[in-house]
Amino acid sequence: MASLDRDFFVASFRRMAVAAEVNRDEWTRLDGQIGDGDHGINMSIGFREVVKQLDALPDDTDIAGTFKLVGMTLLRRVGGASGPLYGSFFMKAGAEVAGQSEVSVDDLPRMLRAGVASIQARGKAELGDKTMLDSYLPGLDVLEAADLSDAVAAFSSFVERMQQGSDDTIPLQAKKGRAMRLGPRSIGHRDPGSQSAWQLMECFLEGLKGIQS
Amino acid sequence: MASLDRDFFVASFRRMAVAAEVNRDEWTRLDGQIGDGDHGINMSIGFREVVKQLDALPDDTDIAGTFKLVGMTLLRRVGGASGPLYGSFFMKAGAEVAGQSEVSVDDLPRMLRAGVASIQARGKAELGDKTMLDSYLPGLDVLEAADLSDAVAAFSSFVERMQQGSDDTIPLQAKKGRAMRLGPRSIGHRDPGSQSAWQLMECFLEGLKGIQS
Amino acid sequence: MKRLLNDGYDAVEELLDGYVKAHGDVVKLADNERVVVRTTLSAEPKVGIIFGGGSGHEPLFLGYVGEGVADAAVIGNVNTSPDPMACYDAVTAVDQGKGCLFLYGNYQGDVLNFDMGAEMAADDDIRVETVLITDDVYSAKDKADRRGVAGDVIVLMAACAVANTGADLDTVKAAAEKANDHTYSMGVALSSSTLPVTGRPIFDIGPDDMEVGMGIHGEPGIERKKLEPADAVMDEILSIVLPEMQLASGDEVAVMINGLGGLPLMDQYICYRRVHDVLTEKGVSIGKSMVGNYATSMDMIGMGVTLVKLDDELKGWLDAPFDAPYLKQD
Amino acid sequence: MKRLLNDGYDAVEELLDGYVKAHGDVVKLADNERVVVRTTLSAEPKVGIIFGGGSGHEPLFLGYVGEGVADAAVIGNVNTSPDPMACYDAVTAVDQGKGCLFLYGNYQGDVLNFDMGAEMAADDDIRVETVLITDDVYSAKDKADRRGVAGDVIVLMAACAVANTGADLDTVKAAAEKANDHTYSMGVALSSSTLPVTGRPIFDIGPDDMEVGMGIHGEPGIERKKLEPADAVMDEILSIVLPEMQLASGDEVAVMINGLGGLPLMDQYICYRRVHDVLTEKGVSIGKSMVGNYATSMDMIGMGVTLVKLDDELKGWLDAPFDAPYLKQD
Ligand SMILES: Nc1ncnc2c1ncn2[C@@H]1O[C@H](COP(=O)(O)OP(=O)(O)O)[C@@H](O)[C@H]1O
Ligand SMILES: Nc1ncnc2c1ncn2[C@@H]1O[C@H](COP(=O)(O)OP(=O)(O)O)[C@@H](O)[C@H]1O
Ligand SMILES: [Mg+2]
Ligand SMILES: [Mg+2]
Ligand SMILES: [Mg+2]
Ligand SMILES: [Mg+2]
Repeated sequence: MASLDRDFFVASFRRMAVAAEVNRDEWTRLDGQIGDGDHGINMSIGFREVVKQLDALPDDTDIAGTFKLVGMTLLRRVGGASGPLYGSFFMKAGAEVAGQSEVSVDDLPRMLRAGVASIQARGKAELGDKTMLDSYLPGLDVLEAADLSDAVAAFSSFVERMQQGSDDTIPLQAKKGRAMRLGPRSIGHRDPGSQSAWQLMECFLEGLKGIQS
Repeated sequence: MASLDRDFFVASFRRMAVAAEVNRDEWTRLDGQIGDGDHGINMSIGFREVVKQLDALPDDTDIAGTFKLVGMTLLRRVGGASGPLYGSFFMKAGAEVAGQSEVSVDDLPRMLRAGVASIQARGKAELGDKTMLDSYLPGLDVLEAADLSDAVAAFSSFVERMQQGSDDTIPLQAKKGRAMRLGPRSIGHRDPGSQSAWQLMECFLEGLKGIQS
Repeated sequence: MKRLLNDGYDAVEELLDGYVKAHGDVVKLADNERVVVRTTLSAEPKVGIIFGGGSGHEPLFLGYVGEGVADAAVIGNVNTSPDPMACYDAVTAVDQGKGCLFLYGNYQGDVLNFDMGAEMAADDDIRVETVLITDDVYSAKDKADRRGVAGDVIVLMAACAVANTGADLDTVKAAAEKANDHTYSMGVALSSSTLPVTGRPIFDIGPDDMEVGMGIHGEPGIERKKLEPADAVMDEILSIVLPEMQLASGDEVAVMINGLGGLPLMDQYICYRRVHDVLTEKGVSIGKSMVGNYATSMDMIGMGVTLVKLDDELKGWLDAPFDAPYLKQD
Repeated sequence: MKRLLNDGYDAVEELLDGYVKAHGDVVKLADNERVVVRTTLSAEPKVGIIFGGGSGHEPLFLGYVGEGVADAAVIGNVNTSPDPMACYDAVTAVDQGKGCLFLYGNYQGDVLNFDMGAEMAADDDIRVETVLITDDVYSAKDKADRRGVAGDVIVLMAACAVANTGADLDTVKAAAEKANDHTYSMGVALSSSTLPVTGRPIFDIGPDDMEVGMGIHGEPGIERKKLEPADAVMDEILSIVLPEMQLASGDEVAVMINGLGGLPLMDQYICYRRVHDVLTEKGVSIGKSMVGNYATSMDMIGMGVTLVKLDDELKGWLDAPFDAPYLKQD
């Protein structure tokens, strides 16, 4: 597989913006059940601004700079818990490849791990707390163990495991975030951030499929 | 037919209180279409207090005094347009027989005419303005022309004519009261006061029936 | 829609009881359970300002009783004018020998009852004058036939500002009349209010409809239309109110956005923004702004725009110090 | 339920634009479109009081920016904490060299964002302290884990009263902490609020149901129950809040009835009445009363009771002069 250039990532971020629009009401509905019903709306507000920023992306912005711009924009526009978490996620992921004009598929697990580490550092949640980490953490374990020579297969299993992790949040009682205060009433509902997380990561998978085919 | 004593009127007023409860939501619904939806509620508030007052009616209160008490109570408790109008109606009707401990059926048309005259004096409405006068005025004309030796028949035709007068308000455009401001939109709806008016007067008819049978 | 009440038949008495308990430093009930009066009247005798109408419009009328504002509020049943006795009792409670002014919206029921109250006061040789408030543009062709809505508050402010100077009854009355002449309102409702006694709305309205020209008692407006975005609704209101006022570039106005009870402040400020922008565009300047629930219809979702054409005199009156629970400025 | 808005994505910007246009004598936007600041800061340098959180709670937070009250409000998306940059920009806009205090309700998102803002300010050598408001009794067992609701306004008043004396940051922070420690709230919701972007409620609730312990963002409460009469609902709230506060005969409290946006003032005063009567019955006196929409959830039908256990110091703070559009007292 060819190495990944800035355009690959720009296209992935644009796909995420589409995903945020398409899934807005679903993420919002999930957040309405155990949170404050704004997750989809705020992600859509954030990614609308991401698209505007990408439309005006200076030619000399490198991959790390693009990640930083996306992260900063989400940080600025999304707010709430997921704004800083997704914001740091993208900023830290990009910082892993600072100065590189291209990255290889092999760099991706490291980038995503750095991003997730920053979610952990900021949010202090653990596996099983019913947050986006419940899809990210098991997903990343799978990705790091996968054979990256078939990038599409590797990312498929990554995203599938994340999705499974999201399903697994349903029976959990929340220990972090707004849903925590619900106590046992949070049981039986999917964590909205665990859903948006795998659907955003799926956008990288789509990009890889485009290259491989 | 025997002459009518205070108890006849007290019983009639109690019957009116029942009518106000029973028809509360219907009068309110009518007033909701072209007014502010309070007619039934306010009449019920007023007549609930009337009942309280009648429960404590001093023995030495005569017929005129009873009418005055009912009128004053409606004036105090009903408010809006119909409070002062019904209030004066009963006060003036009673004043016609001041000092009498009994009245004859023949006195009734004169009493009601005096009451209606006070509605006209206060409200300055005319026939066809889409108010309670549209049932009172034609009804009274019939009553005054009727043969009072059959009191039930006379009052039946009085109440029927009032009811007809109320029906006749439906196609009218209101020229007085709150509905006036609706202009042509008031057409097609019954005036709520024209409805309550005949249903209250029907309570005298019921009383007469009780005596005659 | 849902309310948090006890028996609806007790709602008005419980409201008044709660109000005087919460604001006992400012108001009390007079010897009549429907009359809210200041705990202490003005030290300098002044014309008594008596404001009133039905309940269900809170903070109108009782919220405006206080120092330098109304001396008494007379309160009727929900959406219903007060009774004559209450109007009269308010006069005897606050008259300081300079006479009283009745201020209320122009509704048949209120006129009947307040007039009877004034007649009773006249029998006691207390002079009572009346100014009917008629700001609701859409309710009748002739200004004198119109209903009073949120303009009640504007006229009250003018009357009180002048009464506070110690002016005589004629002067205070003239100020109120002038304020009323300069005040124009129009509103829309997106829902009915819910009556305490029945627990039900007064009228039905479709989920995508609005009623243009709605009165604050739930009287139907003049037209039912599809609900539009806030800016379009403001444009429509202004397209009717501005020509009516014959405003021209260089004129100055006060703008009040009045929420009817169920409309969030967010929406009200978004409405204000459009009114501001349209007026500015036309060269009309805004000398005073008021946004909030001034005269409500309980839980009705809706709002009205009130514009007051200002001159120096009116502006001074509206900027006077007032200190009632729902009208404080210095 | 129905709203009067334009494109929901523009609601917050339009709200802020409308607000500063209506209250331009008091506030303006900082160099950040989500930061509302006083047009002129205090002549005597004082600790900067920065209040904030999501939008949709109006008049919270922006309505409390003004003379002697908050120096800035930082505003997020609807129901969403503001971003770190806005928190930081508020600091640089109002710091007068005495440091700033962040006051906001205890929510994960707000903590994340305000903390990042404070870190940025620390890089500029501006000291920022934080007091998290945690008054919502029903939201967690430990006081420190609880959400902030209408108690935000109480804590703000205390912090501002002390900041206005020229006290240093530690003293102001301690006052805010004390006020928070003394403040307990609990509420009920009868409906969801309606989100501007989707135009839809956040959650469904049956026509005869209420949600007990509802948060002001529409977070579900702890229990869904059949709607009861106002007095019964107040009794239930007090049966939880009073033991929590360990109030005894002879104690004095401030009582706030906070309307969530769609509940009429009539209902709020009826609720106040019951709270007053129950407290009086228990020998608890009421040193201060506040009734109205202080911290809303847009059009949500509901209310909360906030009680503050008073001592002389706290009472003095709550009775201090304030002059913001939505908090005026002297
Ligand atoms: N401490 C945390 N660590 C990781 N993820 C978290 C944490 N707190 C919340 N989240 C995630 O954020 C999501 C909620 O995001 P959002 O609705 O935007 O924020 P808010 O709760 O402030 O409204 C949750 O579904 C959860 O996945
Ligand atoms: N000027 C008037 N003369 C006679 N009847 C009137 C007049 N104005 C109103 N009414 C009657 O009063 C009724 C309305 O009563 P009500 O609803 O209690 O008063 P309001 O309009 O003040 O709410 C009308 O239906 C009409 O019959
Ligand atoms: Mg959320
Ligand atoms: Mg009526
Ligand atoms: Mg009425
Ligand atoms: Mg949120």
